[in-house]
Amino acid sequence: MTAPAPVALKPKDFQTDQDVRWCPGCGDYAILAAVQRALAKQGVPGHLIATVAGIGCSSRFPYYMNTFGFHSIHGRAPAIATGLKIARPDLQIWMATGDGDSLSIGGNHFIHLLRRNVDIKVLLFNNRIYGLTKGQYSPTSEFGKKTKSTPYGSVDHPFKPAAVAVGAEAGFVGRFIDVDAKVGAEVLAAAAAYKGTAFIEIYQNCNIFNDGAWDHLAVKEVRAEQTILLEHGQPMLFGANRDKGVRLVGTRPQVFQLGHDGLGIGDAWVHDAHDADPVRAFLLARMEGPEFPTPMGVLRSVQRPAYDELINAQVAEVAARKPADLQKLLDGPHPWLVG
Amino acid sequence: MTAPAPVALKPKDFQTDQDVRWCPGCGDYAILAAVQRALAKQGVPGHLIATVAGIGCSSRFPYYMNTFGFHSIHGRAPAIATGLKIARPDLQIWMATGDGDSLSIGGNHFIHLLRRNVDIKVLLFNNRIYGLTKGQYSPTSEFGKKTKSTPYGSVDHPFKPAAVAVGAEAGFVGRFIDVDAKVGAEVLAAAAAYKGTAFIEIYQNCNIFNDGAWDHLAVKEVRAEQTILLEHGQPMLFGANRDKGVRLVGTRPQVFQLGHDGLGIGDAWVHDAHDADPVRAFLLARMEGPEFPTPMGVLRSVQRPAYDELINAQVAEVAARKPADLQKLLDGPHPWLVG
Amino acid sequence: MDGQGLAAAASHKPTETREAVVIRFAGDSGDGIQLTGAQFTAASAAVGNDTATFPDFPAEIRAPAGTLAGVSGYQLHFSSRDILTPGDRADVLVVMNPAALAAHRRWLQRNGVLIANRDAFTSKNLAMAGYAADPLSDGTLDEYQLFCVDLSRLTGDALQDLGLSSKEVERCKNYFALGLVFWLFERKPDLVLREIDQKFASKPILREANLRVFRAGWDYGENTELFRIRYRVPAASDIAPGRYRSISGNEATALGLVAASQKAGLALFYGSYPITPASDILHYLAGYKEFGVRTFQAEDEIAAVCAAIGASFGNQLGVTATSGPGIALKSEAIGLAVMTELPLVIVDVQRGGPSTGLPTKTEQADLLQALYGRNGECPVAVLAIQSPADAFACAYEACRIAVQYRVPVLLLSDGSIANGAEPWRIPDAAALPAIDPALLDSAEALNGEPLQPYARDPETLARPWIKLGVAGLEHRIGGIEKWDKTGHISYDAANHHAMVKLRQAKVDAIAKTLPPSAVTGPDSGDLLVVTWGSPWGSALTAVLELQAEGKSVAHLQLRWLSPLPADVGDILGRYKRVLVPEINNGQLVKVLRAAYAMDCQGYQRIAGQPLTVGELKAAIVEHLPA
Amino acid sequence: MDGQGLAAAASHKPTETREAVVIRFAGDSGDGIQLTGAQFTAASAAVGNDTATFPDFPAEIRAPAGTLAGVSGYQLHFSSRDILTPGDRADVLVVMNPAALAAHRRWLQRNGVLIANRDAFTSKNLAMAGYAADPLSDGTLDEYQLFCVDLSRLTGDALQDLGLSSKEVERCKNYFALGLVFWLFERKPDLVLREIDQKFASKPILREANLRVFRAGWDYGENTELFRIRYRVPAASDIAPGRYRSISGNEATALGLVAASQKAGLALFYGSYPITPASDILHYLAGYKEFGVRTFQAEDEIAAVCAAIGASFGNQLGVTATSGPGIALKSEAIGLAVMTELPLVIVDVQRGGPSTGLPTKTEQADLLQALYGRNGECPVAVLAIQSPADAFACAYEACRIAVQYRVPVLLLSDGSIANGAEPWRIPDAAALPAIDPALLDSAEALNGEPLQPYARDPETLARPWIKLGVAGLEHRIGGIEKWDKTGHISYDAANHHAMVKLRQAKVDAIAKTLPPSAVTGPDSGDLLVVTWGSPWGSALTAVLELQAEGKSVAHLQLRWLSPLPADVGDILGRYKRVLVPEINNGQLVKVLRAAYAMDCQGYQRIAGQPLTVGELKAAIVEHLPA
Ligand SMILES: Cc1ncc(C[n+]2csc(CCOP(=O)(O)OP(=O)(O)O)c2C)c(N)n1
Ligand SMILES: Cc1ncc(C[n+]2csc(CCOP(=O)(O)OP(=O)(O)O)c2C)c(N)n1
Ligand code: SF4
Ligand code: SF4
Ligand SMILES: [Mg+2]
Ligand SMILES: [Mg+2]
Repeated sequence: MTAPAPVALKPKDFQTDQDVRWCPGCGDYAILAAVQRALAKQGVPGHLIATVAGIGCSSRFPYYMNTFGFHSIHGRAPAIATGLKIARPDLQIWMATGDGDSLSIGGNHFIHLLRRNVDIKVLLFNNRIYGLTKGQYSPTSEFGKKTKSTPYGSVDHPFKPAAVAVGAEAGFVGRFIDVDAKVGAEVLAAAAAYKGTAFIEIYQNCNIFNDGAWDHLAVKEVRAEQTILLEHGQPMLFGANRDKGVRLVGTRPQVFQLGHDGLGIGDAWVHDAHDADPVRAFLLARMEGPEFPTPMGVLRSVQRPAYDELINAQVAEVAARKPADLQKLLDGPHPWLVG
Repeated sequence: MTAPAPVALKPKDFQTDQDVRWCPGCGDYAILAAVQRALAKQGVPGHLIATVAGIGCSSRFPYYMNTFGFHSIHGRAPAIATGLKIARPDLQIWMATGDGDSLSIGGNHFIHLLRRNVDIKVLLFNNRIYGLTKGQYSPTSEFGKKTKSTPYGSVDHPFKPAAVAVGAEAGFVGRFIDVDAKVGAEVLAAAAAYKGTAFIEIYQNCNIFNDGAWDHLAVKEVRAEQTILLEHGQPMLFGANRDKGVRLVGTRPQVFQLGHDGLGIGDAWVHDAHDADPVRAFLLARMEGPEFPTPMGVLRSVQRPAYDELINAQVAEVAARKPADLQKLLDGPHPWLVG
Repeated sequence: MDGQGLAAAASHKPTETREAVVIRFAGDSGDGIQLTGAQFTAASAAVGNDTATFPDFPAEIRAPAGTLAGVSGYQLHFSSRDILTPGDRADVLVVMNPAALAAHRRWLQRNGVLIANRDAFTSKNLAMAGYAADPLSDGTLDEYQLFCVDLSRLTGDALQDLGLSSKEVERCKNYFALGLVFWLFERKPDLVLREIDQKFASKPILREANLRVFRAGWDYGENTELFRIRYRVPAASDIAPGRYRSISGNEATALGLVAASQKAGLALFYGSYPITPASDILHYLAGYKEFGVRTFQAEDEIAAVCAAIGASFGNQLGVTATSGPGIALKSEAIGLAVMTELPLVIVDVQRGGPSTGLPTKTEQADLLQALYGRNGECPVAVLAIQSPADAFACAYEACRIAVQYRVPVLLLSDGSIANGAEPWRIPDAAALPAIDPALLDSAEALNGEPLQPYARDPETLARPWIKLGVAGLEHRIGGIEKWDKTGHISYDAANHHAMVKLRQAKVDAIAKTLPPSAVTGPDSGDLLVVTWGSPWGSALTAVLELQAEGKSVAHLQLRWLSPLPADVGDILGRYKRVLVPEINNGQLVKVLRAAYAMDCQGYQRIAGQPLTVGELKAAIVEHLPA
Repeated sequence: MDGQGLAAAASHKPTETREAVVIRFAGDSGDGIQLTGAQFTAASAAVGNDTATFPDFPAEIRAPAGTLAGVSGYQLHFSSRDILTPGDRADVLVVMNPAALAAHRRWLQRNGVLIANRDAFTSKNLAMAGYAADPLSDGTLDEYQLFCVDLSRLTGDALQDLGLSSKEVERCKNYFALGLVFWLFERKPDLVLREIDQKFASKPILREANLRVFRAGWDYGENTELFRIRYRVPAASDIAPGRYRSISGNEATALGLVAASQKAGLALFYGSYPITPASDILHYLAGYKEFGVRTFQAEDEIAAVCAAIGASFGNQLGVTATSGPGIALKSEAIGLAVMTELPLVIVDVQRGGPSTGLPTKTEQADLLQALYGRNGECPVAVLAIQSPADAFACAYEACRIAVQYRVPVLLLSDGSIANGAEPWRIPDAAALPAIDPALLDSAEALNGEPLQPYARDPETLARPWIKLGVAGLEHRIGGIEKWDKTGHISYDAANHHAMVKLRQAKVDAIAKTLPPSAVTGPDSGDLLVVTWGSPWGSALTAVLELQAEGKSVAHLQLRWLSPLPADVGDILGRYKRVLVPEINNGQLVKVLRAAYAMDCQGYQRIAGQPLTVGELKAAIVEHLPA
């Protein structure tokens, strides 16, 4: 498939006539707007895009996108999207899912999607809670969390979604926070351009059942100190005054103050999103506060052939050299005549 | 649960009267024998052990173990074992599974088992094929592999099981080859002693549908060159003459010749199985030939509380401070009297 | 503020006595409608009314305020007589905004009392509800007794000096409505006052605010000219004496499971994955750890049931609950429990289908799935709950049968039962029937013979439930066909035939223990109405009313669907017609026709709502022989 | 070696003509039994016999040699007349070892020919098969014509100078047996010789070895005194003229799917997860890439069906296949296809259940699961294959209906159909009925009206299948209840009721297109035998034989189970008794009783084996009115 030339589009072109039915104040609104802006910027019209989702608040996404849309069943969006993408490599496919949808019931399809590298952009709305079913803990909820289903605190150790993804052979891993439109735009643009499974973890606030889950990273006052925006080829610096860096000592990251202990920009870890070896991406996927700033942006972007391309190329290759003679197929090798 | 004192047992004590129904020459026989030896050595009698399996050739395992046994349905052994372990923390639980059983249909239960860290020892028989269904490729089969279901070669990129496990928060990762009884014994003993999910990948030969899948590591002539036995606290040396080492340069492993380029034992990476940071375990989980020797032994062994302990402790804690008055529970806060 | 003061303060307004009243509250999801309804219910029950409720949830968590999608409803039927349903239509409808009016108006009786929060009838809200003109003033509501109350403003007035934000003020207004209807129906405020006390113990300002607003609502009724009379629904006199409480179906289910586990001396293992409308069972059980309950929130429904099977193998009482889509997912594993003949209870809180369907609406379309939705010949026991309070006994019974027959039992509930509430006569815990798990727990019992994991109890056909961890009892089970007795793998042709028949016979054997089926009405006659599950109340009410009108009709409720009680065929044969009303496209009617080769007829309305007494009376009359 | 030479070589032994012969081969899984059987079948078909086969696999891959668990069987019925079944019992049984004798002896007729490989009757093998003494010499086989052949030794003798290992020699011995039975039944060796040529093209020594051994077997028959006569089964004369081939059910299913996709102009998307006995469909389809077939081996059955649904949304022909446990897993997703009204074909190759059950044995116990095994009211179309060759037409038909009605179609096959083979009259590819997917593929067709994804075709009630990627056709679908026409989410009560009815009506509408049901036998009479699926052949044969004996019996085969053809009720009503034989515990009989409130009776043997003509004749006679 050669990509069609981009056309001029507005975010509004991606809006539908459906009432948006998220709770007022939900982080999902900002994400929807970010995606609509990113698609407009990309310039691929809605009829060449399909949006697929499972079940959950986040999975309502397709109804609000003026593309082809499939709001399916809980956890199964990766499988449906895989079939769709194989059938229609001409469509760009975005998948919307929640931490429950993709990491609880849909965990298996999720890791197989990444392994196969089907060309699908995955938006995982991680609010660390089950929103739609009204507030049970999810596989990303903190240990000890009190929820409707864990009145005495959860005893489940959580997944780190990006680490699960890298363990499952992810080629592209991105991350942003719902309230951070700027980073969101960058990550979404990178994912749109990536050919293969582009996994994007979005820290999303569920203001009804898990309000403030990401405040320690999201609120303006701390964001610069508690997160680090990764940029390919750039040294890892952060802080409101960009006066802190992350360096690698062997396999361990270390935070340092620029200009202290004789350390400067030159000592900072230079982010290589295209590093074929996933070890550093794995490290970044797990890096988090309070010791470390949590990485945002594109953690990894390494190309390998997309599954849908491979499967269709194989069909094309065989078809090119073998005639498709239906009668011959029906006849088989040893037909005989009666009468 | 305090572990009961070990008793004197023989491997034969773990054999049953059932005919073993694997193909003659199958690698499963050696694994069965290794496990029976390891259990005898451990000294926990069969009635304090349960063996749980899914479906596949490997999953026939429970029938041949003189313990309590459950041969369940395809992919679901982790979930069944989890329920069993919560109910019966007094039993030691071994799970037998195949690359299809645990990484294809059972992938989700597998990663959640690891995340929760239920105290279960997982024996994954990786023969890179579906044995029981007669020879389709599996999620660990090589790219391009020709099988019954891929006459033109598979276009699926495989999982590395140990990397999936580390991505899913595995605390214990071990590995051995069916024909290597010595390493098998070591790894099994370490797993038996570990409290939590002990994941063991076993390279197993299916001589009927994927004969020789591990020959490049397994046959005597190459084993010492192509694999490396990890030992906690020891430098990583390998080769028939133990004249080669693996060192870490930043996050990248390198093979070197002892005594060449000024490198000696002191330069070798010293294996720390108990490293709390899983980055190096992830690296080891993915390290493989032809560039690198494939690691065998215990890749990682880091303790964290086991799920079954936590859940039962929480129940015990609440029970200790709240009386269990059934009548009061039935009454609820506002009963009233009629008549 | 002194609640007693309120209650004691004799009203100067006249009181009219009613036998029963149906009241419906409707408003935005954020308006606290469910809470308001529940508190009014508790107060009605406390004065001795019989009650029955029907919460009508929106599917959205909290759709934008003012939209039709966000309307939440709660209907309560309270009565001085024993009642069986939440009522067909409301005598009183309280609406908090135009969307609530638009969505729920059709439930209000002609000439019913309509109380509207006038402040919410802004042009923006009217537009969102699809009103071109204000219905409060354009005469379209003339068929009702309309009371317009400036609820928001009056709430604000009452709180003026407390320094609350306008959002906080808005959140109090449901207590104004509550105060008003408490006054209107002479409810004692003490329960509400106590709850406010507790709920806001740590927030004295909010405590004060809600108390004030509640009083303001009460006083408004008493002091303004708007309401001229109050209504009194006396305590019910035909209710069996005993200790009562109000209980929802989900809570009663949870209690039944805990009680059974206690009586059986088995820890309850509850594996579940959240799903509407079953999640609350998990929420309740997670709070009962002092009873040894282990709740396991699994990664999906398959893991939930599998973990319960594993726990059951480990001699705990394995239970799982879900709704229809979850049952579909569990079906393969239920087959494993059938093959391994382990005790297992599976609760299906049915909702509108197919697929995701109508998650917050009720339906009973999973019966055939419960009976047949598995590969191979895979019989399980199936029973159905008829009302919220009945859930306790059914859950208890399900556990008892599962444990004693070593068989999976599928317990059918539904959305209206799960969330509906009614008074429940609290059983005496000590007097609950015993459940003996009769574990095979020592090798001595084998008398030197080899262990036979598939030996049979001659009465129940149950195999032994073998205690794990006991020397000499090591054995192996699994999903491949078994030799009877030895439990070894068997591909033998004759054995398979025998085992298929045996697994069915085991379920059928349960019928021997069932009491004779009790028909309400004449022993024979023109028409028998047969129901299962939640239509019980409406159907029985309809039949009783028609009997009073002299019709030859009777009613039979089937608690057990698999096995069917032995006498059902005979009973059906004694009536000229058999009518089977269901909230599905005709499922029990198929089962009965197949079982008895009789031309039973069905009545169906599959609308996500309980069947009403009115429609059932009409249907019955239509089916009566000429 | 010259095959023609063999065939031409006139035998000096006399020949007896038989109308039909049933031969069964049995041996170790490693003995090449299935290959031997298939080659004999091909040779029989090639000389114009009608044939029908029944492979009887062990569940183990390759249980230890010599054990009962490892015995593999293959039965062939070849005839000079049109035959419908692989035969009840064998006229000839070839056993390669004692275990094969022990496991398959019961299939041999009294006085049947028993050919045994004497070399394998060692004391070790006898013990493994459970024989205390050697049955070849202790007289226990006196009721048969016993021929003991030193098969292993003779094979070794023939290969003496080739330098093969003893393992390689052992592997050739099936060709000795094949040569012998080819001689015995005057089969032409050319097909076998050609196959040996091809198979061992690159291994000339093995090619030579197998050719030699085959000839040795042939010569052994001709030259030793052991066999005194040969048998001749002439070409069948009552077979419709045409081009034929031998085909298994799984291969015919695969071909039907490919043919339908070609005729519909849609790429075939096949999502599947391996499972016995359905896997071969995947294996066949994976080889047909030149027809644009995409095979997707999914991570599990749920992903397989979901991917097919996704592909179907993307306008390919989405198909998935599995066996019973896989259907259980797919059931939630099938509901999604019902709700989204997308074309989808689901093949269920049934096997023994419940749970893992008897994976390699046949059964038809998934009918009720197919009809009802989903949450909510979730109707799909269901049809069943009656024999291996019939699979082509059924698969084709399933695709046609799925595409034209935008409905999931569940196609029931079973283990005996899947692995059984019979001659198939090859259709003319060009003359296959057209399938018009009638995609809505341009916004112009809307004439400026808004797109209505749930608009209805008045005839089929189908909604448009909308082409993705076309500007102006953007739309969204999903599993929540839909407003009719607009396809938007709807929680409306009346709409839900209407949609439940509509989804059923859509399936029911298929009945309008079905041809009148054809009864074999009298139009009315004493007894009608109704079957579905694979018992077709045995039931029809039994009925024909009883008709010949003057009984008033007829037979009706139901291809469509949902919807039932419109005339079935009438037809059933014209007979005094209706008997429904099934390899399950009575499923179609339940469906018919429910549908027609008629007292139909069932006959069941659930033994993992096809029903036999003999047992069905007995059952029919027993049910005949006195
Ligand atoms: C088979 C099935 N099981 C359970 C559910 C109930 N369910 C709907 S959404 C959901 C989880 C939602 O959590 P998440 O995926 O994190 O999405 P969020 O609502 O938080 O955006 C659950 C358990 C369902 N719809 N289907
Ligand atoms: C639900 C279900 N789907 C499919 C199957 C068929 N099946 C049985 S084992 C198996 C895979 C076996 O592969 P693996 O787990 O690698 O075990 P191995 O036989 O190689 O030891 C499959 C697909 C099944 N039994 N159940
Ligand atoms: S419940 Fe939470 S995640 Fe769902 S819409 Fe509301 S705020 Fe958003
Ligand atoms: S098929 Fe392969 S894995 Fe299975 S028993 Fe045989 S050799 Fe072992
Ligand atoms: Mg969430
Ligand atoms: Mg395998």
